[in-house]
Amino acid sequence: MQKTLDYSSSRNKTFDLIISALLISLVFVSTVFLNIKLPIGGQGGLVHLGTGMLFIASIMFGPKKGALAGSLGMGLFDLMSGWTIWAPGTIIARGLQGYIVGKIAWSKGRNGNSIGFNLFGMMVSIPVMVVVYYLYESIIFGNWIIPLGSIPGNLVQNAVGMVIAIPVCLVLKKTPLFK
Amino acid sequence: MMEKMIFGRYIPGESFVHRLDPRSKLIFVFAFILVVFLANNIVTYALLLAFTLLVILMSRIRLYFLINGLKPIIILLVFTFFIHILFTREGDILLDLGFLKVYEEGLRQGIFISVRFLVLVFMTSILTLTTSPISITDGIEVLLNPLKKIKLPVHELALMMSIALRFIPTLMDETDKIMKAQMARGSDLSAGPLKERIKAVVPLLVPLFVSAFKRAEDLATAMEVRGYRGGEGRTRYRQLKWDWRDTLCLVVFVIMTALLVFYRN
Amino acid sequence: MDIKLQQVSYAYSKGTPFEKYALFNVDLTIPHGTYQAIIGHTGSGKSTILQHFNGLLKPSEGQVHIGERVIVAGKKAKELKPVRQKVGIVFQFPEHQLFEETVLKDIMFGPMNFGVSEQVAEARARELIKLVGLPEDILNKSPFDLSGGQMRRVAIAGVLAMDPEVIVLDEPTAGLDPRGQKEIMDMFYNLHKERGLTTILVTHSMEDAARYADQIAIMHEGRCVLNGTPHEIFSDSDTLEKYRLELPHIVRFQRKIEQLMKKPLSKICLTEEELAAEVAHALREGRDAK
Amino acid sequence: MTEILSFNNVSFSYTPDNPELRNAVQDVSFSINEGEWIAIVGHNGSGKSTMVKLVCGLLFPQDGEVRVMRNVLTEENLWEVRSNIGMVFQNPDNQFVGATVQDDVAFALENSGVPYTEMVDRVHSSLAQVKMDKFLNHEPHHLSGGQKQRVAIAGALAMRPKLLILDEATSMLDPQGRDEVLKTVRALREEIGLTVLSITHDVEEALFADRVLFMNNGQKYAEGTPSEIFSLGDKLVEFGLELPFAMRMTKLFKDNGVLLEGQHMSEEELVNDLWTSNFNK
Ligand SMILES: Nc1ncnc2c1ncn2[C@@H]1O[C@H](COP(=O)(O)OP(=O)(O)OP(=O)(O)O)[C@@H](O)[C@H]1O
Ligand SMILES: Nc1ncnc2c1ncn2[C@@H]1O[C@H](COP(=O)(O)OP(=O)(O)OP(=O)(O)O)[C@@H](O)[C@H]1O
Ligand SMILES: [Mg+2]
Ligand SMILES: [Mg+2]
Repeated sequence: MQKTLDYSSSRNKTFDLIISALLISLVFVSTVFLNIKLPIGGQGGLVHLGTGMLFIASIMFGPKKGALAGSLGMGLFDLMSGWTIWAPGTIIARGLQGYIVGKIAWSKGRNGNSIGFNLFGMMVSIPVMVVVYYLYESIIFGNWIIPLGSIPGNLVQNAVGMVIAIPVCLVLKKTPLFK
Repeated sequence: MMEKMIFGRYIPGESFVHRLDPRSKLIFVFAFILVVFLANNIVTYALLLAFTLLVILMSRIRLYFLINGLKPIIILLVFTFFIHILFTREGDILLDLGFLKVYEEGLRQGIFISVRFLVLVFMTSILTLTTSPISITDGIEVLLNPLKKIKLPVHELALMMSIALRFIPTLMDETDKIMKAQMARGSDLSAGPLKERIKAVVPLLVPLFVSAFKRAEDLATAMEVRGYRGGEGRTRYRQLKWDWRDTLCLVVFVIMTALLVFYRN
Repeated sequence: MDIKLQQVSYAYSKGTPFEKYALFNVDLTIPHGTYQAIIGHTGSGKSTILQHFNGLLKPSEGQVHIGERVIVAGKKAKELKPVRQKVGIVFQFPEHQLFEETVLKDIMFGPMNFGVSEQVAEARARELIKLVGLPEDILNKSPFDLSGGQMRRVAIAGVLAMDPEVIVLDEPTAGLDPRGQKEIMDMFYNLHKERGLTTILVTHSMEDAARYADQIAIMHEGRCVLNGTPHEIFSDSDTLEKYRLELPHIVRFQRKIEQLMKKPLSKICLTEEELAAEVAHALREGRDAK
Repeated sequence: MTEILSFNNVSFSYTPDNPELRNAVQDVSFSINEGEWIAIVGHNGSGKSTMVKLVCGLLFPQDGEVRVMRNVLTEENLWEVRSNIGMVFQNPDNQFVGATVQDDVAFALENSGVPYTEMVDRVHSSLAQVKMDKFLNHEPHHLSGGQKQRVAIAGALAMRPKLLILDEATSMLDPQGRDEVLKTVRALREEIGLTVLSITHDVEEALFADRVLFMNNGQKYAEGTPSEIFSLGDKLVEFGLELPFAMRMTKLFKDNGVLLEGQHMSEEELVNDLWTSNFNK
């Protein structure tokens, strides 16, 4: 299945648009619907798989779509679940995160095929995400201490995301659809 | 689960707030977030609070939904309050327990910041409770239209968002089905030792991803044969209507801002 | 292994404002070795009921017996793995569950989750791929390289590889061409006969229900309103109509012929062969009588 | 008679650089005139969907030409051609673009820049044509499969197409949904004389067509009226299809020694023949 075969450029543009849209839905669905229960961590140990899906989207489809999927997918989650005031922060933090992962994983024509770079990309994105959230929360709380509380949770989420993204991307990369 | 998420937020209705144009609501809420930071004394905070309560009343949203939406945040709110009490050491001492001293300024700060936080959460919630996601998207699209000049693909972003919204229920169903199918094959995300649960992620996410990709191909074909080739020359079926309510709403907002500026220290 | 539902009710999103009952007091017993069909109008609760057969859904009220295991409403059900191994479910469009690199690995996935050794799992895969009508060299291909019909067969092999005693089928042939449909239905029927598998078929096709099933249950608005042999079920077209179902094509045709002959045939025919023989017989009798 | 669509010796391969694999479509020719109902039948993978993609310029043939309204389909006239063709695909979920029923029907109109007031008219009237006008603001996940497909048909009708193509539009539906869709298409044929190209495995569905193309492994195996095609008998079965019910019964009756005159495609004919040959003597 080579999707480029004989398809016009308008078709490819349309396809890009739709893929981005579906990645947004996927990130949203994984955030809302998919949880793993860890023996540790905040919120009763429930960690959602949204971050993992964000990583996968960035690694499979590069920085632009990764950024869109992350910022809009998770932004939408905030909007629809009572965390509305977090949405602007999420849009920036997750957008940057998706962009960084994609940019590094897709640097120099790697197209997400190098596990090392994928890993490196995810690692680099984590502090960025944590810092953006920290800054945003300090504004809405008007305080520098309270937002520290969300850092451990963010780290756990990202760690789980990485643990998930690596094997899933490995398998996906081997399917003929994504060659 | 699915129903809860999708419709738990937007509650259809006919109130004044519901009937506002999404553009005016968006402008209003966005400006409100900025203006909130003007408040710095009792009068101004009281003004904000009163105003927020007025909007809540006018939206005719049952308090139940607002409070319910607040649940995850309540702990943070309490926490914020106490942090301010503990760490601010100015003004008179109101309470002295030896190891803990509560200062007047601390209490004030605690209350102010909590009110600010509460007002922000309520106001943004009202937006999402009274406006469907698709209307929000429409509103944002039209508001961002001027940015087309700097090559921001506003139309594409809006269409993308609307397709994403339309596919959320479909993909939720799909997730549920794949999850069940893999559970029936002995791989379970929700039970068993941690290692097993993490291992169950691959059989779930891979088919989900593949299926989304195939849907994208089908949808691209369908859109293409229905004549879609980018935003140029397209007309709009969804029309937004700006009427007196919206103008009134912005006028009130300007007055409120003026009062805030007037009464702040 | 018998399956028994006693007074089972099920509500989706229980305890939320969106609570919705999809099953009401369902009683259904499926004895070991039966070929049970479940028919009903869209949304009547067929898919909901079948997920109770291996504990994917737990009853909101009532209890489900699966062999020795009892799943009771309100009580925590632990360790459902043995049940899931014994009751295999082929969902609608099962090709959506494929994910492994190769067909072989995907077929081995189920059995290995249930602790079957690699060798045994592989041996089963090699045996089953032939049973579902595919060449053995397909085992090393990626499942995503196959055609829709081939993917369907691989997915079915993946469920059969768990070596279940009960096999539950939710519209297993939707979207296949007529030959593919017939091959798959015949394959399940042969498995049912040769290995004595209890088979539960959820279907919209009255024809398949009439042709293959020993017992047919009708679902209507979340209730199991009727359970009987195909002859019992299809002899009463008024009742079927009440549940917004049709007679199988063959029975409708028999009715037309009976009108023509102005007398009923001696029995209700559920297959085309049966009807042809019966009509021939009746005509011969008629001629002899003259 | 005006020709609407024709294939002239069209071949297409998804893998042109691997000539060992057979072409998905191999040397196919046929033509469709205005007002006809043509059915294409064939087993899974026989190349039916590929032909549809060739008609609307999603793919271009490596050999031969596709003509739509007498013009050879090229990159240049692609969009013009597409505005004359309405399509309904197999999976009801994967072709619903809009957030609600009316938005979806309006999608193609928006694309071709139809002014707002006219859009509203056309959306309402085409939804009325498929009897979905009570569902204007319904969201897709609250509709049944058959309803979604009818909305898809309305979306096509809104563009006033010359040709409506249904690519297995009923194969994922339950019997009721299938009935709804087929009834809708048949009614539209009577009302507005629409030209229809329907692709299906379902032989009973093909019986309603004026002409049937029978595909096998990418080639057109036969073409003719339904009775011509179905008189091929065992060949159909050999190539993955089945005979219509009445024909299977005719054959079985004859095998059992029941007197019958001819071959029958419809139940009515068969019953009549049974009557005249056996009781009316
Ligand atoms: N996840 C869910 N959440 C809420 N309601 C549901 C869910 N799944 C099914 N339902 C509802 O439960 C009822 C029974 O659905 P079910 O899927 O069991 O029907 P079915 O008989 O299998 O239908 P079909 O023939 O269309 O497959 C329907 O009214 C349906 O809308
Ligand atoms: N995107 C693709 N890339 C490569 N091969 C393809 C692609 N799509 C289809 N094929 C192959 O082309 C042939 C014809 O496929 P096509 O989809 O046209 O068949 P069909 O008659 O529509 O089948 P069905 O009844 O299953 O829809 C098949 O052998 C198929 O495997
Ligand atoms: Mg079902
Ligand atoms: Mg096809």
